[in-house]
Amino acid sequence: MSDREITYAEALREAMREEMRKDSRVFLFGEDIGIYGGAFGVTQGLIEEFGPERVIDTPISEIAIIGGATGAALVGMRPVAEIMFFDFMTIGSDQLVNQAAKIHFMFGGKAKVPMVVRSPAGSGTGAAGHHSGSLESWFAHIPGLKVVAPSTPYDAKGLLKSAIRDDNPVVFVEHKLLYKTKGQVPEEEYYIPIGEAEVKREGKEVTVVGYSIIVPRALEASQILAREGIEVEVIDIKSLRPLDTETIARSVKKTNRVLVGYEPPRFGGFGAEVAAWIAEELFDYLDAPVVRLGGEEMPPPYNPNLERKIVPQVEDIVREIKKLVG
Amino acid sequence: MSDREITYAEALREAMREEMRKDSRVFLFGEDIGIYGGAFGVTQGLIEEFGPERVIDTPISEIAIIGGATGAALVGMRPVAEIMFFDFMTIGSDQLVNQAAKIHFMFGGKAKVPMVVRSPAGSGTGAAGHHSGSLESWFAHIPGLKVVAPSTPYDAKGLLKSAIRDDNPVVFVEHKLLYKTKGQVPEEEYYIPIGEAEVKREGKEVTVVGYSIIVPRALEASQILAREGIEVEVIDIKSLRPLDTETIARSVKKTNRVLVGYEPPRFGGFGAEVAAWIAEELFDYLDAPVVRLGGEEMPPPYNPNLERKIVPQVEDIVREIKKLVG
Amino acid sequence: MLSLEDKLEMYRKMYLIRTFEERAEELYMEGKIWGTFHLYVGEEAVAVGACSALRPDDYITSTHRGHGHCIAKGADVNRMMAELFAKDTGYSHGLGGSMHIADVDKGNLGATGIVGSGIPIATGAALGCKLQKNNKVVLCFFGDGAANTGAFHESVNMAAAFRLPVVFVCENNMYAMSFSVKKAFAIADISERALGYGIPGAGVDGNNVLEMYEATQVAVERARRGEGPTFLEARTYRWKGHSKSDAQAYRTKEEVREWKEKCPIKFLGGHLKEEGVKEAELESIRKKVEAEIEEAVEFALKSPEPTLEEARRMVYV
Amino acid sequence: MLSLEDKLEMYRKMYLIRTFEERAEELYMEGKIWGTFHLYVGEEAVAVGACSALRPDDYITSTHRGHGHCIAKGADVNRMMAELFAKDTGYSHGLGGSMHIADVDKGNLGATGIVGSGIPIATGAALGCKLQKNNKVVLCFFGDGAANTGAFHESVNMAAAFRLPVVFVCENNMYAMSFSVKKAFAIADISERALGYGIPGAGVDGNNVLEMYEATQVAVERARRGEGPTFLEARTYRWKGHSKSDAQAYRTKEEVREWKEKCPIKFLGGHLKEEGVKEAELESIRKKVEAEIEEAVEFALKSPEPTLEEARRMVYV
Ligand SMILES: Cc1ncc(C[n+]2csc(CCOP(=O)(O)OP(=O)(O)O)c2C)c(N)n1
Ligand SMILES: Cc1ncc(C[n+]2csc(CCOP(=O)(O)OP(=O)(O)O)c2C)c(N)n1
Ligand SMILES: [Mg+2]
Ligand SMILES: [Mg+2]
Repeated sequence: MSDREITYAEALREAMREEMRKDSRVFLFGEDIGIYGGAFGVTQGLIEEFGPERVIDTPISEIAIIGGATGAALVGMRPVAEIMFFDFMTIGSDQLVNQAAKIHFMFGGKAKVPMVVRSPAGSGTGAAGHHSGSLESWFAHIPGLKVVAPSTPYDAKGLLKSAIRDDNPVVFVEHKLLYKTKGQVPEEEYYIPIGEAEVKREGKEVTVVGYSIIVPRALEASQILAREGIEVEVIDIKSLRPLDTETIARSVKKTNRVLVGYEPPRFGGFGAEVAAWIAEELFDYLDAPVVRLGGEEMPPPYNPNLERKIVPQVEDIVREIKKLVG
Repeated sequence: MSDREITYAEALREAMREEMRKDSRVFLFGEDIGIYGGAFGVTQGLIEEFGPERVIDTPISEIAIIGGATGAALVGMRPVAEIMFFDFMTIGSDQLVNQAAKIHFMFGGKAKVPMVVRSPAGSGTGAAGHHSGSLESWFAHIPGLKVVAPSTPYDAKGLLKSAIRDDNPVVFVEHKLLYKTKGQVPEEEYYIPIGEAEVKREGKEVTVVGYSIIVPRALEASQILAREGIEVEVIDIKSLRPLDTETIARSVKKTNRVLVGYEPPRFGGFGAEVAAWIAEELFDYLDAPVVRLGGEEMPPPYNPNLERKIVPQVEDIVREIKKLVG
Repeated sequence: MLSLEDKLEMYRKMYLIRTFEERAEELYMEGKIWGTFHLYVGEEAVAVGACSALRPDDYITSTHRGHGHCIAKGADVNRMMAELFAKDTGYSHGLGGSMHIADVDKGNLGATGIVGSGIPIATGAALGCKLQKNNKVVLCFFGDGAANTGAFHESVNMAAAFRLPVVFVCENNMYAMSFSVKKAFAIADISERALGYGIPGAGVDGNNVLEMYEATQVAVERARRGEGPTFLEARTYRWKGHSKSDAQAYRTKEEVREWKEKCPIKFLGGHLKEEGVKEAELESIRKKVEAEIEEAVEFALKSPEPTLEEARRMVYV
Repeated sequence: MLSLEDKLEMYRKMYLIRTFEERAEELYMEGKIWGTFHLYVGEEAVAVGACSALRPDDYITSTHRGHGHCIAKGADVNRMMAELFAKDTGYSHGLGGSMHIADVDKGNLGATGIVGSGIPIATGAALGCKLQKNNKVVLCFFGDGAANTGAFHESVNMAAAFRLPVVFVCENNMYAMSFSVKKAFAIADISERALGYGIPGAGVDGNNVLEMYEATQVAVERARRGEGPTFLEARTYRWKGHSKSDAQAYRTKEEVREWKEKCPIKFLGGHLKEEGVKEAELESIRKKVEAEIEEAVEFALKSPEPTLEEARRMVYV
């Protein structure tokens, strides 16, 4: 791999740029993605290269953004929609789950909806209760959708390129705190298949399964724990739907202990699916209960100390793992 | 208990009627709930008694129905909104999860939103992909909401009365196939507390945990299994959020085997939370993995045979329990 | 200008819709069709008039009351009937049913069970056409009730702002289920709503297929010229209940009777006779249509059901 | 009719908004305030003019750009500032921040971070008032951008159809973030949108507090008489960037400068002087306001933070 380092946001931008150069059917669609460059700057510079016909600023109309992308996809385009904050996915959720996700099935396979909906999720920026949500579990529950939530620039680029090429609607979850994180991304083109998890760190004693912002935190926790002689394996799920249960199973069979981490409220979050699956399918391999570390049961508070406290941080992961192996 | 038998739909209607008679702040709000009586006839006759000021037909505007109910609740009313099919909850979901659910928290406890959103869920009527959904897991994941899904006329009435009296927004899930089922409902007034599960049948060998349509199916399965000497305990969750984990724990500690049943697609459904919780907290009591029996990973198909096949039926529960105790 | 042949074809299609639906209703009553559906009887002129103004490769989006749109856009009634019978040979392999028929090859982007939800899709399809510079137009059908959904608003505004090649056809049949347009709107004519978006709006007699055709023609040409959307309000009436469970307490028998007198098929038949067409010719069209529908029923009846394996394969591409 | 005192109070409130925000911005720059907020500077006349036409127990709903509405409806700047500082003494105990301030006791039903989402709530509140027959009116603030949301449409139509006592005040500050109203709408004036709902609509100079007051007064009285909603388009301009991260590439410096010349506070000051008010009197108002804001900062600074236990108790009633 080349040692070029770029940010997560840049990696996403490169993915879109490359796919747009290759395929004239790909276009971007969302609020303030043109000259403004997107609320988090992800699409900066793209309108300059591709013009306003392919980087389309829209009114504040999330229903029409997601539904419009669906319609454009139906007639052969490959839209990449941006919903400015994940909380606003609720507004267009009918179009996403009742139309985009179901059209192929309900029309008996006669139509397809190749589209991506990108959206920044997660708390940590003091944006409070309407701009800090992470509703990935909603969409991961919907047959017909794919859901990915990469944790590194490398994965972000490779997965976004695959998502754009996918013939199914893909929800692409981007954690805001990841946008400025840097990582190695080669100049050469590559794709990362949707539906594959990755062992991001090998270890013997315990497996942490997570996605998005939890992965770097788990890796940091692992380093701390390694100094104490605890060898943690970290699995980055990357794709929530379809979920790569094989990679998870391989790890759990080795370590026999699992922590499932996720940021949204613990109750009914995506980690429940992961934990329930492991506990059912790998029952005989477990030396301890599958522990879930999720967010607290409250909307993201504005106060920065509380905001930080209610979602799993490095120290929480360290603590839980110590309990688990202790 | 009196031996008066009424249907689930009648029980709901009685609950609304009683609360409306007692409290002038209670009103009904939704599409075709007046002279039409609701798509499933639940509100039939109420406009005759309470008039169009308290049984308010609305345009097809789910955002304004849920958001309007929220606003009315904010100024001191106690709206009971009806969303004609649960699939359409998506349309108003922003108002429900970002407004109704969060207002009390985000406004620092200075405002409250006492409202109920009732909606028929579930498949089995040949209504296909847009009229057969069950998205209760979405709302059960949202702090600030309560979610109930009763399985009998008795529970439906008592829980709806409690929901109307609750000072928090409550999502009330009604399975279409239950509307015409009959059960004993006393003439005397009663309330059933939100947040309490119930052992609907006692048994020693295995616990089935479920809610809504799964409960009668589990009870029927239990009768079949009893003939074969397998004693099944059936727990009706009733309230998904808050979840009565104590009642579940008591049962699992006794039977040491659990089947969690639910109709929506298995992956990421509410049963995942229940199963994950049991597997984590009651690990040492489990003689076998917690088995989840959920729906297939597809939108509800129109074809009646397929529609029936993709959700847990009595025979599926029987089969899974035999495997579990076998 | 419509030729006599065009008009005879319109007559045939309207009668095909009527016959398809009346037969389907019978079969439903006999317990041979399951679920529910929404009949278009009485509104045939809207779909047929509007779709006649399209080229074969133009698009439409349809609604829960979609049989008429489907047939008007050239669908195969065998596959439609088979879909109602939940058979594998149906448009959706029996997975979608009445509310989810699409016929993408013929440009029908599909019905939808969620009121208003086809409007963003039509708008997006029109955006796709604009980007592809393929000179196609999208005709978007929806009801009076749908005009009060958020989906409608966001879409029409976007289409207007982007000058997309889409024609919005609001089928005002006076009711959304039980809710009268008089209660649902504070405007006298739904077409006034166009004013709020800066696009042309017009009310059309939706029971007059010729007027429907003319108005749509103008709107389609405008869209094709790149001048953006038009809003047409087609005034019509549904003869039957809203769906298969409707006591119709919200309207009077007189009202229904009055509208039945304005039957769109009778109207076109009368016009054709004025143009010199013999009743015998119309009669022969009708007989053929009836035979076609009987064949469709046969086809549906003897078709196989879909399998679970097949359904599983349909979830993802 | 406004008395001189009323106008002086308007002046004070407008200056209070301006000072609150400019001070908050400084504190943000100094890193003392966290998160983000949306400044109302330049738009003060809209909130103050409109709210002056209300009775104290009437309601308003606010937006993400809500400081002005809040102050205009009589909020305590101490608790507002404390909220920005994420302190327990803030309106939301520091849990909500700038975008989630409500002051229910004063009739402010709250700001919202989701564009357009306050409009259904205002509509529902108006329905509540109508049902309670309490003769109250709801004033609903929202931006030009919000007028293109589905929430707007469903709500305004419902309010019109039900003749609810609500006044819709569209704050047209020419942009939704970077998106110009010229691109977002195909109508020349947003007030034309009222035509589609069958309610009165009017464009108002949103930088002229007196005109704002007059227009709102008419609308409020209409609502109070039970004649239903009005749509007011208040034309104004935001001087600052959209939020705390905005390079403002979408507009020119000249445009900003031109609008600054139409400063609503300067305008009212000029008017007051014409009415005989001495500059010294205005100066003294301003000084008091500045002192009030400094006190608010002190108050906020020395207030305690909320605890996690407290936050947990806030999730449910
Ligand atoms: C979003 C949504 N809300 C409610 C319904 C239930 N419903 C089905 S059709 C209908 C009436 C639709 O009225 P209109 O748009 O006028 O079409 P029509 O049935 O009159 O052709 C309603 C309320 C639905 N399918 N979707
Ligand atoms: C539903 C929704 N979409 C997008 C955003 C992001 N956003 C916040 S403010 C804003 C612009 C709002 O414009 P307008 O309504 O004109 O109000 P203004 O900011 O100009 O006062 C946008 C796009 C949001 N908060 N909510
Ligand atoms: Mg209608
Ligand atoms: Mg604006």
